[in-house]
Amino acid sequence: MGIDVRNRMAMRAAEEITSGMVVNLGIGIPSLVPNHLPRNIQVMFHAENGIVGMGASPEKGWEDENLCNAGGFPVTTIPGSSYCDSAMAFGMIRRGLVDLTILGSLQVSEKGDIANWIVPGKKVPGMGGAMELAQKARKVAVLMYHTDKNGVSKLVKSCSLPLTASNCVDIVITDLAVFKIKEGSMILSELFAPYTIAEVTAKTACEFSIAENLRFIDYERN
Amino acid sequence: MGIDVRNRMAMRAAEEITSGMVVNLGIGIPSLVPNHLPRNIQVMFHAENGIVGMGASPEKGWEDENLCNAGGFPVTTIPGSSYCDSAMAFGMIRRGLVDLTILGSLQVSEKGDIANWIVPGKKVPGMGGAMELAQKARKVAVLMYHTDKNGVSKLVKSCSLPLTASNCVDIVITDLAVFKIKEGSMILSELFAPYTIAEVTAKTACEFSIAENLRFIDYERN
Amino acid sequence: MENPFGKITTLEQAMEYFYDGMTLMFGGFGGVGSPPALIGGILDKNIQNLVLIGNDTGFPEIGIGKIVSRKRARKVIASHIGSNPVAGELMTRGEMEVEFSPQGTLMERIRAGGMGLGAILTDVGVDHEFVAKDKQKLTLNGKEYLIETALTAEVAIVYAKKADPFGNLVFDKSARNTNPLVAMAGKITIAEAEEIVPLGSLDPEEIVIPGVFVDRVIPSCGVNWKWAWE
Amino acid sequence: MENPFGKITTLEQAMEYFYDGMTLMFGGFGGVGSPPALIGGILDKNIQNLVLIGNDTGFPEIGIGKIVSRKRARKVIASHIGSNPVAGELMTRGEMEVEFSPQGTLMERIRAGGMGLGAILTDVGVDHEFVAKDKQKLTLNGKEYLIETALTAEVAIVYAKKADPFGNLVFDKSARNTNPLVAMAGKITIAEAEEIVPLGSLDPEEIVIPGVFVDRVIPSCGVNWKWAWE
Repeated sequence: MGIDVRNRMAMRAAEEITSGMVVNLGIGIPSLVPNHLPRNIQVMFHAENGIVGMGASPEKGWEDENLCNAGGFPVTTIPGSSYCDSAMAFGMIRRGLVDLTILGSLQVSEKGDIANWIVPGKKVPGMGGAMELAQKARKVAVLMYHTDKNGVSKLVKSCSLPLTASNCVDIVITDLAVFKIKEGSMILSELFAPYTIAEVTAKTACEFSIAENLRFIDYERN
Repeated sequence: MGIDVRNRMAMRAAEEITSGMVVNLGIGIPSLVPNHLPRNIQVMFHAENGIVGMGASPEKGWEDENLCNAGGFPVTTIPGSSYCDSAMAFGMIRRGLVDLTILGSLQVSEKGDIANWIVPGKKVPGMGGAMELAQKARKVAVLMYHTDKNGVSKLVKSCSLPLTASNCVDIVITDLAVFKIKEGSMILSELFAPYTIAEVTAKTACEFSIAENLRFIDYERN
Repeated sequence: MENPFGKITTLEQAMEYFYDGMTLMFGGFGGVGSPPALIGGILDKNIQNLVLIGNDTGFPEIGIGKIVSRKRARKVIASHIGSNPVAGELMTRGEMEVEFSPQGTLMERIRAGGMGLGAILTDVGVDHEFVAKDKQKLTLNGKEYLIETALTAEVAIVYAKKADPFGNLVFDKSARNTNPLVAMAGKITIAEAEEIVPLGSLDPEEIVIPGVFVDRVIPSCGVNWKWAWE
Repeated sequence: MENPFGKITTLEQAMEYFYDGMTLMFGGFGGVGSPPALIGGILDKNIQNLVLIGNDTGFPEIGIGKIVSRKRARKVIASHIGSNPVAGELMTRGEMEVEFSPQGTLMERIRAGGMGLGAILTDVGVDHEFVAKDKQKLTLNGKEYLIETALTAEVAIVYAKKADPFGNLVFDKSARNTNPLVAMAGKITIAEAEEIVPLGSLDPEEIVIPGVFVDRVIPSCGVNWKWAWE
């Protein structure tokens, strides 16, 4: 029984989470991350609309429209959770008290710039809370497909789309590989089975070095 | 049975309060004001430490150190009361949502300047919340003795003590008389029995006009 | 219900505060916690040319989105309009002006308005080409900040779980979101409550917004839209 | 009590965060709501040269006043020191520096520190000879404001009615006062709680300060001073 690509990415992102962390998840693939955490881990999931301590999705029929995540989807809460207004939720972010944010993105540059708030002339969503999260979370992880629908690399030398924030991404997890960004340089640190360095290099439109202890991830074998 | 001077001043101040008002009381004589309100009046007393809806003082032995007014003295609460932090309590003041503040003062000038936060070289209390209250409450009433211990008028042409705020006092109630301040000029509007215009004029170190319909207040007769 | 402060009123009477061209701030986040009866009232009264201030433009038929989709707003100040494609179309066609503010900055701007402050200083977006555009900057201790100005509105509308006759408000779970901030920032604040309870029946500790900030309270008819996830 | 976040600790262990010359922010208003065990611990450890930030200096033997009266502070940032004559004497003799901030401005400066903002703009005291002295001014829409800078501290100490193992805090009546603001503004925040309760036993709606802001929780020994009115 295979693990689909999205869940493989989410599984890898889940490894970034350690007990005691306050974690903010973006919409899309990041919302799958909680499904891949060890049972006994004590994490507080934070939402910009004013929740600390979100739990799993409710069973169908048990949704409460007044208990939703920042994306508007029903959630539950865990023991120790609390509600606050959105100003306080962002105070936590601005103060650097969110240990980790896991975001989707349209592009990430080799220096760690992130562009995920606007596509000129097309979909124009606005930045929402992405700017604060990218600029202020202690650690910024991006979960995104390596290339767009046309096969164009979303890892770039310099973002062509308007930036959300610059020099802030710490780790990028794609469907092919994992990159860490340290002091403005990108390092290929992990490869998802069955991809090779050559394949990843071919699909990546920016410079990167290769970690000495490159890891090969095969969740279906472990 | 006579009414003492302090309570006479407080009684007059109580007349400024109408139903539905949010009122902040300073320490000292202003704290006597609630004793002189009609029973059926619906007033919300506000305290800077974060109470809306203070009631009377508790019976002796029923004090709660965690339920005190801004002066640190035990109070009670009435139905509809709430607690908040001091930032929100001052937000109400700054927004002009406190309808009336009744403050003590060291000096008031004929233009409505108030000086009640510092006596140079002597007692140096700091402004506390007096600056916000004087500058921002919709109506500012000062309750103070007409003269100091040495018989020197506390109503002055221009304050010699450092100002708390300028052009903000609407009404001054002393042990002798009541003055209204309108457009930078002081008007004697009421006299407490048995004082005369001549006596008040002699004890007042600033200009004032006399209201056409000057009122004589004799609470002991009414 | 006793009404000693005269704040409890009907939707019909509350509608007298609304007029064409006004600035209207609304509580809610993705439609959750937006007041359905008041939004319906604004649509029914056919109010036009609104300047809307709030977190987002909801979904096309959810929350404030119902007003936006029907072209009743000439301008929106929000952190995103992504969940309402109609808003994006109106903006692209030049039929609705949109001012974007980073979400946390927007919340602080609304709170600053409610607290009687002039502005707040933040470094969020200080180097950002769009966010920093046309904004004053200030350096404190060698660090650069944006001056982000306070926001208020002629009327603020919020959704509460419970209200009492003084206008004290309690919210429900994450439907609290922007509502406490918006409740403080209106020159007139109108709260739509699921339940109106007698004075004294709310615990003074549980009250999130003291009635000092609230001018009118109306009973809610309940949400009259279908949620995006339904 | 389970302690999955490692935040619950003893007074002795919490005292490791305190050192000579540090900046210390404290909750409380006229002594009400100041943490007695932590204040006692600071005295016992003989911490010197503190820079204190809080609403006031309590009474000589109440609240933070116990620290001030024993000359442990080289500087105080407060809105008044009127209830503690010893503080006034120390200031007059030049033994303790005092920076006065209008009370509401001080609260916003502390909150701004807690919320990661750089400053707030207010017109309170904008024309005032002392308050406006040496402060930057800024004009917005023709109105002049003071730039009032954010305050944070190396350690913030607060007094809560209840805390849970995540550090979620609930306060008691008017002992809430400045505590929620101070709790957010510490680089390290230590809460002294009358009662420490298991995770999940606080209603998520009643929590005033989410544990995100709180680093350590210690049990209180109760107030060990006599109140001014007693």
